[in-house]
Amino acid sequence: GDGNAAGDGGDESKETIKIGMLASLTGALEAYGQQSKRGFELGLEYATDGTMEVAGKKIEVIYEDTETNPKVARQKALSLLEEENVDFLVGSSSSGDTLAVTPLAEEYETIMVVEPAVADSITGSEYNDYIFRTARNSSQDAIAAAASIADEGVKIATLAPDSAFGRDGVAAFKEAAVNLGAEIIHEEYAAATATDFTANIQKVIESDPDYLFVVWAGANSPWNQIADMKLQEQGIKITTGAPDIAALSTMSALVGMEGFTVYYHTLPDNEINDWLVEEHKKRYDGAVPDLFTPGGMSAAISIVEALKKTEGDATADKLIDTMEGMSFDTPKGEMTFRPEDHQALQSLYAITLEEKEGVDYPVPVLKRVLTPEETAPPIKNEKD
Amino acid sequence: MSSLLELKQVEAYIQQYKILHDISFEVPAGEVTVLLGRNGAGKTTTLRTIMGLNQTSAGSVLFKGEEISGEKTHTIAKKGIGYVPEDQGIFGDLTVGENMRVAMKIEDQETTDRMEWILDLFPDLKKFWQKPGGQLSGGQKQMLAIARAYINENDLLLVDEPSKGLAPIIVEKVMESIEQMKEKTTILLVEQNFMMASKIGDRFHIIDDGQTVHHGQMEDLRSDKALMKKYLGIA
Amino acid sequence: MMLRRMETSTWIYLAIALALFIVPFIFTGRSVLFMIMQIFIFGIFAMSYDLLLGYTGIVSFGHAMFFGIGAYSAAIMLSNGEASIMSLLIGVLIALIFAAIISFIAGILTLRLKSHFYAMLTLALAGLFLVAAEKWTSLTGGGEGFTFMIPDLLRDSGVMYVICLLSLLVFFFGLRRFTKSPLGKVLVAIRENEDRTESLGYQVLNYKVIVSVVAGVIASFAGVLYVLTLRFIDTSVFAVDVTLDALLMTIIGGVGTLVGPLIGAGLVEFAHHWLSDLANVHWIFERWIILYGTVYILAVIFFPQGIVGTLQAKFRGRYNGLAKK
Amino acid sequence: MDLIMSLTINGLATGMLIFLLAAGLTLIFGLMDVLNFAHGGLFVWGAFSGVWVYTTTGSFIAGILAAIITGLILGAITEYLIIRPVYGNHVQQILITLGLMLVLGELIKVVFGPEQRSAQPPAFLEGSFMVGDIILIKYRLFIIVVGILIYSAVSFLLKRTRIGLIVRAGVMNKEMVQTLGINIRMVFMAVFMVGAAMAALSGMLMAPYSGVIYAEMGLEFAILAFIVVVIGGMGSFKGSLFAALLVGLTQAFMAYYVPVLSLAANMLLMAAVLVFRPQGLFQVKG
Amino acid sequence: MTAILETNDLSIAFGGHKAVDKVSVKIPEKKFTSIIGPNGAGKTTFFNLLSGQLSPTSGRIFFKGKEITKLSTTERARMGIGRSFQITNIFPNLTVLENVRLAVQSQAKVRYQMLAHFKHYKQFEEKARELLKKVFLDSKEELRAVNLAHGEKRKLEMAMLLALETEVLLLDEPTAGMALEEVPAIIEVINKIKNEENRTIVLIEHKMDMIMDLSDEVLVLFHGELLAKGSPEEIVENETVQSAYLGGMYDEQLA
Ligand SMILES: Nc1ncnc2c1ncn2[C@@H]1O[C@H](COP(=O)(O)OP(=O)(O)OP(=O)(O)O)[C@@H](O)[C@H]1O
Ligand SMILES: Nc1ncnc2c1ncn2[C@@H]1O[C@H](COP(=O)(O)OP(=O)(O)OP(=O)(O)O)[C@@H](O)[C@H]1O
Ligand SMILES: [Mg+2]
Ligand SMILES: [Mg+2]
Repeated sequence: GDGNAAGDGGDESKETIKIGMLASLTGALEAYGQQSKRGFELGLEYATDGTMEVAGKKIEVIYEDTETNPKVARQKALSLLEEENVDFLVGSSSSGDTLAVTPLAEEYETIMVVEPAVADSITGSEYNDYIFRTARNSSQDAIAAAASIADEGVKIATLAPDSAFGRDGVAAFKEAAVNLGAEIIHEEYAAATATDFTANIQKVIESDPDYLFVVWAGANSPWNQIADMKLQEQGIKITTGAPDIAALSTMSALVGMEGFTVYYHTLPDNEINDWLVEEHKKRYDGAVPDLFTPGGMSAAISIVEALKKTEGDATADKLIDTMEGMSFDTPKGEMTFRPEDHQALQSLYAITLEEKEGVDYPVPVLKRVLTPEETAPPIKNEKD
Repeated sequence: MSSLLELKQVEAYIQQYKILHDISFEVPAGEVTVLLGRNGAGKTTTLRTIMGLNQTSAGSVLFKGEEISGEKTHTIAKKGIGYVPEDQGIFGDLTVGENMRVAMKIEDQETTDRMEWILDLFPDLKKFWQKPGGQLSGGQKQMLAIARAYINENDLLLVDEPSKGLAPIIVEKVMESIEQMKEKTTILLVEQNFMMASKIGDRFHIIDDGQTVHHGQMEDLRSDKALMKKYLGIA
Repeated sequence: MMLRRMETSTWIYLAIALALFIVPFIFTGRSVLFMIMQIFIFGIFAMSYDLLLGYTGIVSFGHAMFFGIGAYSAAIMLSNGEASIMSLLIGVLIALIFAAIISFIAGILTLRLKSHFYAMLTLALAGLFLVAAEKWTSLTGGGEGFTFMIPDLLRDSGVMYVICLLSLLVFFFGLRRFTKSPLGKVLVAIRENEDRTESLGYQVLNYKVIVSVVAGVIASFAGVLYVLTLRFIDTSVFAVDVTLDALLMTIIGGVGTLVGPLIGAGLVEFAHHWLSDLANVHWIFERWIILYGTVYILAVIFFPQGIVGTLQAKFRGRYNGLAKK
Repeated sequence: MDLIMSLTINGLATGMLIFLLAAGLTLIFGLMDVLNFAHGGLFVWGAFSGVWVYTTTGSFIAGILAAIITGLILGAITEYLIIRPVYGNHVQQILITLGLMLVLGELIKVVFGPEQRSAQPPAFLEGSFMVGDIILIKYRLFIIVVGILIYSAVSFLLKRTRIGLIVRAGVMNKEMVQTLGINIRMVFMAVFMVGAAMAALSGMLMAPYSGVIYAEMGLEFAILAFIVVVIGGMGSFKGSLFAALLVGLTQAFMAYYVPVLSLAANMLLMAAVLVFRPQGLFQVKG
Repeated sequence: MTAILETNDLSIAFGGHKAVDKVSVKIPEKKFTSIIGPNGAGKTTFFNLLSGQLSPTSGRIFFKGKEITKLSTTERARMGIGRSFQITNIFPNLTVLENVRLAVQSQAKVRYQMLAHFKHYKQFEEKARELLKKVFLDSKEELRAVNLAHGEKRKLEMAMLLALETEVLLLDEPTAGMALEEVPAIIEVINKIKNEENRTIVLIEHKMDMIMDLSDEVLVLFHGELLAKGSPEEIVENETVQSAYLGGMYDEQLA
């Protein structure tokens, strides 16, 4: 590799631990970026009991905006690694930005905690030893989705954007659902920027499934039209992953829907989450933590926990040894970095969307916690 | 006789160049006043300045005794001044009819009568009523430009080289029309065709290098060969 | 003999070029070099755009298409074959030929029409490429993109820097010659008065197509360099933003000059970096695009010649800008 | 048959929405010869301001009015500051309005925050009814009606009044129109304001249709609007209507019958038009 | 006398209106031919047909015996037909010298030369200067063309036209809107071309004195048709021409 790439970060005498966080603080994914950032700040505070120190070393965090642009992400990562000599990278909000950075983690022998990017390839085909992911990946989502509805003999149709994200999501879901005995009778893909879904929904109706599983991420969404075309009245139940609060408010037509979610602030029942919700409200004007806030927090906790175990030693090799298989408590319960691919196994939540007094969007109500074991994704990296 | 329009020591710039240095003349009501002068003397600029298309930097322009320099072009036009520009100003994508309609301020009996008179004068316009102005021949465009200025009731008409590019026989017609217009409207004319100018003009002003240098009655000019040679290059 | 015939400006440029070769010995950090390389790469890209906009008066909205073609050709060759110089060269070759073909076709189809048609067709084509890159997952990795290895030699950022700089110099001096050639003069004539150029007996379409191909090929090469520095590719190389960047760089730096786009590239990259860093100082800098857009608008209104053009006009006392259409 | 009916109606609704979006653009280009790439910015501003008023007051009508007013105000400011210096120069228009587009899009985030916002149809337009087996979505029928109304109103204005002529004449020769006693600046500003208001209105109407609005949708929809305008023939109002409906229907039917190509449908349609009939389907002038 | 340009029943109609109607003429080589006719008679349109700006609805055009009816503007320009326009048409933002140099360059074989510096083509510049001298514009070569006075722009056009080294020059009202004072200068230029250059010139004009002075032969178009042709003297005497075109004023004008 590069001549000056050696791990300066491991300098024993250094008194501070530097963490560089990459997130989309502006641009299309800026809401996600802000959630991660807040979560990360709170997470450090929680894990260090407010001292911002671990094993006698001060922790310093530098936040950089990737602007959801891989070039900028790489540029910022380079300056974090070289000029700031960070000991850890954290991020980022988009899978593209993340993939542009992960090879650098390897080159500079610096641990990168991936959060909240979901692409399977990050811990799959593009895996390297320095990457750990606290975020759930697409496969975990898909398995959770399947687990919340699939059963022997259930007929399911799918609707997804016609993109790698959509197709991979459906493929993973299909595998999981079929394992559970369900049958996928129709797959429908719509343009990611579509505003009219008539044709797709029409085909779904024609295939007459029990459930329609929807994977959707863009800002435009099919929910209203699904309601308008009276799928539920025709006996087709809708299921999908519940998004962040801003997007939930577009789903009021789907009250009663069964699905799953990564996080909603009332779902996990543990002290860390209670603390998170309370502190978040205190600090941010009564606002509750959103979809990716706990992820940011989990990433922070994982770093602090690892450093506690190495007694402040930030050498990558040592950290990798420590972190592989490490379990740590997060607002979403216990997470474990799977040694094989460094993917954190974690709980997801089967939910129903319900109307609630005083809340102007449909609220995810817990049906069942999907355990880390249940949602463990297949191992897809070629690590030997 | 009172003058309808009066320019007093008008100066004007185009960008950073001073084009008009000292223009002063009067246009008496009911007459045809002709501006003469060699190419680039500033005749067109004078007309544009009256119209408010160029700003004066000094001096004053009085129309019916009222100061109009500094006013917006459309306000000046509304006071009763019509203009036939040197480049004809035809709206190329509009049909001949539409060109006329844009110009029409009101549609009453009076305008309808004028329209008939104009179309008799220039039958080509009637023939090509539906044709886009841009497709007319050079001379036809000139006819349209003149016709457009005639359609409204104006107190003063500024006409810049109406005979340009017209066949002799049409020039004759334009002259006739000006003679007829004269009954109702005062005319300030810029004309290179000396034969025409001298025939229909009542009085003249010569502009040279942005200054009014000479004026007088048309009859006098025709006999003053020396003057013609000096300012107009006519032997 | 040859040397004495060179213009003074050439000497100045050569001196600057020489100074730039020393940079890697001063700044050894990759992140600084990375930024300078991006300036070089986007400088090349913006110059190719200026050839269209500034010299010939053609507006393209799909210039990113060529950038992306270059980027994907190199990336795919390197990730599918082994990461050797050979595969890279093949990738470059494919990139250039492909870009030439596409720009030729786009040019033949729409350059005979009014300016905005070429703009729209290139926009459409770039859109199609974006869609194709997203859908042809097996080849392109789809929207998520993929990382790949580059030949060992190029992994040293010093080497990469020199390659970028050399490319920049070759294209800069090449294009300078190109624009000062008899053909270059005809391009300016086309910009100023297309009909008249035609009636002088020049076949305007041929010239426009030539420019479109040259610009496309150079843009595609810039795309190759870009992925080599990034070692990662996703569909964002086809995005409208890439074209917009070239546009901003060209306008701010100065249309119709070659140094203009280079300065524009430097300024835009640098301002971007610096302004977004200021976000910690005040939140308004997070919205640096507002500032950026405002400066750009003011530039179009008050300095339509851009920085370089305005300076040139000051010195020569002569106004030599975009023709009024 | 039901299927075809259903696809047709939905395609028409989408088409009408696109038409509303493109109408302002084509009006401004057709009458004033200005290529306004900031159209998308006006569109988003209409959407956000309209939805904000709609959700705070609960009145859909108030939201629509707010959008229109926003459009008028922004239109006036834009015309005065941005467009006036570049009349008659296409290249500069393209460049400057593109800059404005960036600024407007980003300003949205400053004023309304970066998050996407949701919008639902008002109660009286919510839901759908079934005629036989055909599902008719009320809001879509509403959009079709609004589209027809706007089309008729503007056509009337253009054909039956002198305003249309004056504006077109003003584009060709501003000075000449002024010498005819017309204050062309005011007329231009008014036309631009109307165009901007139409963009803003379409933004507001789009909101409940797709359910969400977000700052980036400006550029996306502006491109769509341009595609439609090119297909219809730059500056032809009738052409835009026709092209918008064509695009809407093509999308609907392609999505059902050849889903593979549906992503590329618009671009292919435009490319085909540019190649075979570059002046657009309904060109008014050479 | 050989005809360099020949038309055969040449016609064009614009939506039913026959702008040029079955015109058959022979333009003699190295002679000065003038075309007159009332406004809208089809003179400019006839030029447009000759130079290829328009293509005829019927009829044929021959240049030196070869049919050129289907050739494009550029092809005809390269064969040797050059024209000036009724409206001034130059490169406004380039200098006077650059304007002419572009015209000179279009004649050279280096049209697509993109690698050599234009400075290596000194001959273009020399030729351009020479032409500017011919039209008395040599003192203005560094001015931007837009800043020229109207008459000077027309002279510039002449220089550009001469640069094209075409055998036939089609001149459309080169003195329109020009002061009487300037007209002689243009006539001088035209005369110089006629005498020194040995080219065929076709002129459209409304100024009868000019026609009388310069022409060897005059063609009269009327409503798109060829009404008469002959020597200037014959034409002036022709009664039909007098009533259709000259009107009563002609005598006065000459006086
Ligand atoms: N846009 C311009 N920029 C610079 N100079 C100009 C401009 N327009 C006109 N001029 C100059 O102003 C002077 C007066 O021009 P003007 O058109 O008024 O003359 P004129 O008497 O009407 O001449 P002509 O008989 O040729 O029409 C000329 O010297 C001309 O070169
Ligand atoms: N492109 C066109 N489309 C339609 N009609 C046209 C077109 N060009 C010319 N015409 C018509 O053809 C006729 C002849 O026009 P042309 O320009 O040849 O006349 P001209 O003899 O040159 O007249 P002038 O002396 O006024 O310049 C006119 O009636 C004109 O309106
Ligand atoms: Mg004049
Ligand atoms: Mg003519």
